[in-house]
Amino acid sequence: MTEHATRLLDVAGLTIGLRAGGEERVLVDGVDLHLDLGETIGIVGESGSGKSLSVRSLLQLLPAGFTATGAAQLSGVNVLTASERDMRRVRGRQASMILQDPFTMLNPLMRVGRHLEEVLREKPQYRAMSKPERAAEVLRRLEEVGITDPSVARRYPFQLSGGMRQRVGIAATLATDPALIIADEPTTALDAVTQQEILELLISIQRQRHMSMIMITHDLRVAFAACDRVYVMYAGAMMEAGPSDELSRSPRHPYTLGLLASEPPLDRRLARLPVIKGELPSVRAREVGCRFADRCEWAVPACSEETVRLAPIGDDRASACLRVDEIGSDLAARFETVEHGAEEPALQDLSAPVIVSLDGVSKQYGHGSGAVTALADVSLTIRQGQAVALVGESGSGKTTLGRCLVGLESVTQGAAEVFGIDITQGSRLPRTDVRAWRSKVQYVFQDPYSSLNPRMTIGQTLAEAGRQAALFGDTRVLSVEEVLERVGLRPQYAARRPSALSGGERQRVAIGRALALNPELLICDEPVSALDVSVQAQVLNLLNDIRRETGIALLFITHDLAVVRQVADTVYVLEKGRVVETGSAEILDSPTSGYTKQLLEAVPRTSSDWLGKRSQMGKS
Amino acid sequence: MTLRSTLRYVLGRLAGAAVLLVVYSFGIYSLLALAPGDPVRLLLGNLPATPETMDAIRARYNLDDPFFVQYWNWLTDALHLDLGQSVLTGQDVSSAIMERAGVTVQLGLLTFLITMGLGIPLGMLAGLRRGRFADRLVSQLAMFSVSAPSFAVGILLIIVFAGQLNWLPSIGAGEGGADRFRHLVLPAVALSTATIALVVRYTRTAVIEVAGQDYIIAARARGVKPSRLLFNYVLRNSLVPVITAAGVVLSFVMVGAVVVEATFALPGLGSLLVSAVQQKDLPIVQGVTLVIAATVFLINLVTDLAYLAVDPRIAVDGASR
Amino acid sequence: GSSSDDSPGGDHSDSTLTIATSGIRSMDPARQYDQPALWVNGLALEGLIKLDSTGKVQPALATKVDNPDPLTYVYTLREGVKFWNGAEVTTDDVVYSLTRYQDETAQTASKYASVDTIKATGPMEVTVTLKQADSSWQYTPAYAGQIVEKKFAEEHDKDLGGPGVLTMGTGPWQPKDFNSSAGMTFVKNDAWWGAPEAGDDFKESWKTVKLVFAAAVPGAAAVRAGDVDGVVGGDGTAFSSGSSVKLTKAPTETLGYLTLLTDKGPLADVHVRRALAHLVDREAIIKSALKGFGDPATQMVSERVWTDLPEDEVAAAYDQIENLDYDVDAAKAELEQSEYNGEKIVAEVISTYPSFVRATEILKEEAAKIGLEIEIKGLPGAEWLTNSSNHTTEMTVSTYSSLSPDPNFYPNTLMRADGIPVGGSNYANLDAPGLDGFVRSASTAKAQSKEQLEAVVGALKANASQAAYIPIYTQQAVFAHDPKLSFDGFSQYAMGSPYPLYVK
Amino acid sequence: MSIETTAGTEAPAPLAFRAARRRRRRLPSIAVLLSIAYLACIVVAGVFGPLLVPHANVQSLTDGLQGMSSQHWLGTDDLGRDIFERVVLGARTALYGPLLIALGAFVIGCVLGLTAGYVGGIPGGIIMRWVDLMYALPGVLVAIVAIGVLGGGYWVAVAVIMILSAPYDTRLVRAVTIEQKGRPYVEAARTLGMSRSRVMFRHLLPNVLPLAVSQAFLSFAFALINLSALSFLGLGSTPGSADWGTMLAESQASLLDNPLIAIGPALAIIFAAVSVNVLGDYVFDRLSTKEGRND
Ligand SMILES: Nc1ncnc2c1ncn2[C@@H]1O[C@H](COP(=O)(O)OP(=O)(O)OP(=O)(O)O)[C@@H](O)[C@H]1O
Ligand SMILES: Nc1ncnc2c1ncn2[C@@H]1O[C@H](COP(=O)(O)OP(=O)(O)OP(=O)(O)O)[C@@H](O)[C@H]1O
Ligand SMILES: [Mg+2]
Ligand SMILES: [Mg+2]
Repeated sequence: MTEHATRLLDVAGLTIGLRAGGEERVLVDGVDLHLDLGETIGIVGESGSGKSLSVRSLLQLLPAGFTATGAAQLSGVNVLTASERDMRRVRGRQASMILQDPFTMLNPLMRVGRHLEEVLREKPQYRAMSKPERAAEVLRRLEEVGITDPSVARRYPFQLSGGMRQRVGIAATLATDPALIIADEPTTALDAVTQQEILELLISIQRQRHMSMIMITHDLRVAFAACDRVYVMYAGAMMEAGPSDELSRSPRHPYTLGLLASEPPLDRRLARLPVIKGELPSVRAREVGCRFADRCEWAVPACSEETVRLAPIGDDRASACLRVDEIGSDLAARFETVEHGAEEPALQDLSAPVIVSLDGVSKQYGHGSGAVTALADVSLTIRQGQAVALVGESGSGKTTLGRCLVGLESVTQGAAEVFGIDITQGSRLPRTDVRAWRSKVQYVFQDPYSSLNPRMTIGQTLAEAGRQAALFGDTRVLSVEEVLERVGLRPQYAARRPSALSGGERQRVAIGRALALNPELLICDEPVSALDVSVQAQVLNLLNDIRRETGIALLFITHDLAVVRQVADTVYVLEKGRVVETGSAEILDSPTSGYTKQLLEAVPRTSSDWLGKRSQMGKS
Repeated sequence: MTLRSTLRYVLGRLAGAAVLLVVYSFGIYSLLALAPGDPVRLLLGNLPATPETMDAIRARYNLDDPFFVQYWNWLTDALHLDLGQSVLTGQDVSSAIMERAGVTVQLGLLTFLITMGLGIPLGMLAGLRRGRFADRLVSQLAMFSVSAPSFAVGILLIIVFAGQLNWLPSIGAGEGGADRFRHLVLPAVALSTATIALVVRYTRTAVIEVAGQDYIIAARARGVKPSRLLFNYVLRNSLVPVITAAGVVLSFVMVGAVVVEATFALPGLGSLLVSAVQQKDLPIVQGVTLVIAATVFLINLVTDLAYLAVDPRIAVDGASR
Repeated sequence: GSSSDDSPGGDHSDSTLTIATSGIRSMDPARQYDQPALWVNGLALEGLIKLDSTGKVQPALATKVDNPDPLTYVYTLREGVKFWNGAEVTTDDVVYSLTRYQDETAQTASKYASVDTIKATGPMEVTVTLKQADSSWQYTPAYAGQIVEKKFAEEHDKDLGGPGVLTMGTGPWQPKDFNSSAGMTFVKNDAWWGAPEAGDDFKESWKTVKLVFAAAVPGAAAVRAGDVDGVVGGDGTAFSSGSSVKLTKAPTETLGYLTLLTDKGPLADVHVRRALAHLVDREAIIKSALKGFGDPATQMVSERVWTDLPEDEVAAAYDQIENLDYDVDAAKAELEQSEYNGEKIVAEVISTYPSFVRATEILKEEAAKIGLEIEIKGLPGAEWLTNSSNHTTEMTVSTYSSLSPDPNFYPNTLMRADGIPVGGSNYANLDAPGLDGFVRSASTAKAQSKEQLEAVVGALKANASQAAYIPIYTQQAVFAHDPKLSFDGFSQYAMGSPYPLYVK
Repeated sequence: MSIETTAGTEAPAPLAFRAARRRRRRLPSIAVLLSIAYLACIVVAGVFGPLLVPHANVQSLTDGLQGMSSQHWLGTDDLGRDIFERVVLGARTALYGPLLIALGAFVIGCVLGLTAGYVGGIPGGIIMRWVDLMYALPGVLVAIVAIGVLGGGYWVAVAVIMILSAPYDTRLVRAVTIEQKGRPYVEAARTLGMSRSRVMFRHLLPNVLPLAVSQAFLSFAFALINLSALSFLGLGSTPGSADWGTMLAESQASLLDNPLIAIGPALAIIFAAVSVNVLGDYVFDRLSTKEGRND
């Protein structure tokens, strides 16, 4: 695969800067990468690492103000410096791109068919066609991406589901038959089952047409399953590159190792998830040294002083670690312990008193014909100190259930008791009961970016929670410092405002605010789904620590089964507002409901059989 | 949105507007009844206003009924499209309005054309060249003119173009097509300073917003032609907010005309209203305000219908609204 | 102006005269009776008699007026006069028209207050009998007695004279088109009865006369720009020197005066009123508020109106009247005699009349000099009028137009005792010993006679001592026009006649 | 349909695009500095005007309609009064009325808007029907009719315009409140068991303020323009008073002969309105970025 005749893309020293307010920020720094005809490469990295910018620069699609330097030869054209005229011949014909969000990728005012037709018309062989012929071609191409209903061509994008839209997007992207498809997180916004379908579709088309593909994702498992080779990016710089299976088996860069390690395993529960310390750095001016040095266990002073670039380390692999030779064995050993990390059984005490009991609970939004049933006949129990996970795909009613338990929504039917308080009474509850309820049940929201009042400092937010606790008659009110300490933040954070905090830190504060009331039940609604893997692991560990220390009960809402495995004693699986399966966390090993099986099936796995067609690929 | 639901929607809106107009007319009627000053006194001219004469006049012009009866009579007549007669001239209010509407409508249309014709292209230019010189220039100008009151601008225009340069007539409406046009240029320019700025800002924002959307990037990546991108993607998608601007502009022009007509001594609806207000010619005041209010309602309705035509998404939401 | 190629005095018979003038609402004098309307109606509508440019009574639709006794006026109609539609003018039309103006709801009603009956007393004879002698009646048919066709008027009882309906008269120009916001068009009536008498004046006169309704300022702009041939009306303030427009001016009996309420508020003290009267700086007001288009008025009735008496006789009589001249020291002296306690005097003024506002401002400043405090309150027209006729206005500057040279016009309107109750036109509530008697004898005396002069002077003396109505200026009529045009005999009265005849 | 159309108002610069235009700026631009300087002058002139130009209203009938000179910077009007001094004096009505209107509408808007947005229910319904009614009316028109027939001068005009402006504030505050109330930080406050008024005034209000304050600047400009438009039409301010709108209206007769009479007040109004808007934009930028907003 090293013959130059088959080389499609060769990027060397790609650097992307943004001039803003008089200072130049380097967002992508000296990226090297190459791609052969018919090959699929993956670029992985946490959010903000510069993946999207890098590939957009290849089509000169950077937003205004960005400049890209370096060299990028695509079929013999330097696409970084080519004129707009030349680029018009590159875009669509040489390379085309699929974007992350299917909901914004299509022109909302244009019918689906038109999206394809307008690109088809650009190509000589289609321009000659008559109208009906072209319409037939549009339908044929929609069929290719699995849309067999011809009426779809006449619909508007907003009338389609996310998966359908992404299929249309793919069809439109492929309509010009480009040699290279760039897929920028094509499945991140989709649920697991649809993600699997779309990835399978992309891979199969790519193989059939012998196209090349760059797949961007932040999910290592997806990259390993779908790509021949994988590049790992961190904070604007390339850290490591290599063939999928090798990289997944033997990372040669501390960051790759950390990333692999923080991925919670689906098949066993770890006592503690391995974490990368610290948080993603914010992008600043160009700096020398390894960008990962701050967070690296193996860093030595030289790491911060010498310029590092991706360097080959033998057959088709490359690493940007200065000490790659010295620490190689260390990394291998560490990886071994991660792979076979200590397993911890789920603990549960089925004799503990019941604190939440729902019996035949239903919840409807709205009235009459527009009513939506979010929960139907749900029964659920939570015992003191128990960790209960609520799983299900998007729209299955998980959030609704959680909100009912804290009184943000009211139950429409059924019996619901929380700490012996009948919460179906809603606003008719006596004041004392409301206070008891509030002080015992607290909630952590999914989006850490808007769950803190932006106008209040962290200290004010936490102090206010303490004030509430005192109001409710709590005698052991925690001070702001104590709360910060409990969630692993330094006391100095009290003076900051939310905007000066990273997502992970905000989520810690939100958890702290809830804990300030010394609740007995904490409801966490997807508390980690907006966070990067390295931070996700930290927050999950924090929650487990708190549980161990305080014996608090947890209702953990998530759609990620691997996370369920890490936190839950008992699992409830929701489908369209109904509980379809319930039991201890072991049901993940032997699900009985078809729905649960389907959910498990769709969880990305590095192993080769996850994306069905992959097994047939021949490796030379 | 089906034709039927569109129709139902339009009828619903019209019914709502009708209720509002009734409430509105009642408000103005009461205001006029409560206000000091009496139109009868004007009807008398130089006659001594003895109680007998006043009564005789009131009887002659049906001004002697109790307030609610008067209002009720007015309302029932208005429902038959009879807005009554001017107290002072006996002229049908509707014909007085028709007489004056011409100038106002022409002024409005000219202003609208200038506004849209300049505002949209300038807004697009600024939006597409965001942050560059053209953008900064246009945005600064817009910032300046959006807040300039039309009558003050009008006075300055008169001084410069009619007084100093003597290019255009300063006042009056002129007669015939070309002459009328010459007379309406300055008023229309005065009226459109603020509205152009409004349209520029709306358009610029819309274009910037749309140009940053994923579907534009995706389309460029697919190699969609630049001309198609500009018209089918950027322009069409920017149109929705621009329609809002168009609606705002039209209603603004209807109302702003009142002041501009005073500035340029144009015999339009606005000056009719102002003089009627001063003379307490109640039927005229009622008639003109209602016509203007109804026009504003209609403009809003048409704007909303234009959204339906432009944006299929709203069509569906609108139906279930 | 399509006239620009015509040399003065040339043949205009195919051309158009375009005049800007104040807009009117109606051509029906019963509905609109004021100077602007008269100046429009004069083109088209005629009365039994008319006033010549000096204000003297001349025959019109009546060839002869007999006045056998002070209470009886017998009018002999002219033979063969036709309305524009060809119908002959009959006694029926005359009686109908005059009776219409007599109706109590007509704006002209006060002019007919002394009329008892209006009857046809012969095939071509109409007799008006009065309840009591009334010296003004001799002028009334000229400006408040335009004859319209009975049939036409009855068909349009509610909106006669209005836009769309127009009217049916006998004059030299017939209105064809009336848009109350834009203007009117008049077309020459070649069958006019007066054509032979007017001769070439009429034959060569304008085929079409276009009136453009415009306020003073736009009108001035239009004539400057050459959009119209001339402007009439307005108070001339819109013109200033140095423009290429020619101004023809004449005095009028439109009087600008100050009304001071005599029985309420701080002005109830006669010394305060007299102090104010001494503060009226007529020269300054005419210069600054009227831009010079006015003549100072020292008396409420100008000496000019005495058309039939020798000037020196009139002057001698006027000398007996006290002149409250501009004299700040005199004002101070008056104020010292008063019990003025510093209370504010509220001056109400129609906010849309700049000259009134300016005059009041000037007065305010003068008053401040001697410690009189005036507060100016701007009001919309209707409210101002209501307050005035309720006699609650403490002080105001306004104008009143006498449309004829009737010497008793102002005394009879403003100073009668029966005008004092609310609604009456004695806005100052002026009452003085003997005053009412003077006013009444000025009415019953023969018009323009010595007796009338004595009576009027008596009334003016009473007013002057009470300082209730303070004359300030008489307005000038201004005809601003293309320098190529001329207007011989331009006067206030000429403007109420078919004046395009004289515009050449 | 979610897009709102506003019935005619004198330049209702929509906040939507203002929000989109916001940029982080370190230093105020020259335009902002000039605006601040100009408004400062207006404030000084408005407060101390009679002291600064004690002779502004003194007539000098022999010196009418003079041109520019070192003695009379902008010449004199027909009564011989110094136009520049009168423009300075006119700052008074250009300042107090609009200020009162902006503050009044701001307070009414915040209280009613927060109530309608957060409490909702019957009080919210009543408030919004009222707002809808006022919104459907062409405000300037109502002001002209109301002030024209009611008379009563400047302060009545101020009251009428305040009532006409308040719905804009109310609607805006309500919209922002509804948008914010669904945010987790508000829900978190509720799950912490805070009282309704505490949530409204401690949590929602500070987040509503940037837009409301920015709207207050708009109201100020709106009020300034409309008050002077009314004076211009002969409604509102006392005739002959040193009010910019009145001065403009009364300049009309001499406009072509003596443009100076009009230029002073016309530019004074235009610059004032522009400055208020420029400053409003700037304050909005600062308020919404300084204290940090959730991205
Ligand atoms: N339009 C922009 N203006 C300013 N900064 C930007 C812009 N777009 C991206 N950035 C910055 O550039 C950096 C890289 O962004 P990029 O979108 O390439 O990241 P990514 O790896 O694709 O992340 P994600 O997984 O979140 O999509 C980030 O720090 C981001 O904040
Ligand atoms: N306020 C609301 N009004 C109307 N319908 C709602 C509302 N909130 C949620 N729903 C509907 O109720 C159903 C359940 O929603 P819910 O948010 O509980 O799902 P979820 O399992 O949390 O989904 P996700 O994983 O996307 O967060 C969905 O169909 C949703 O559209
Ligand atoms: Mg990205
Ligand atoms: Mg959810």
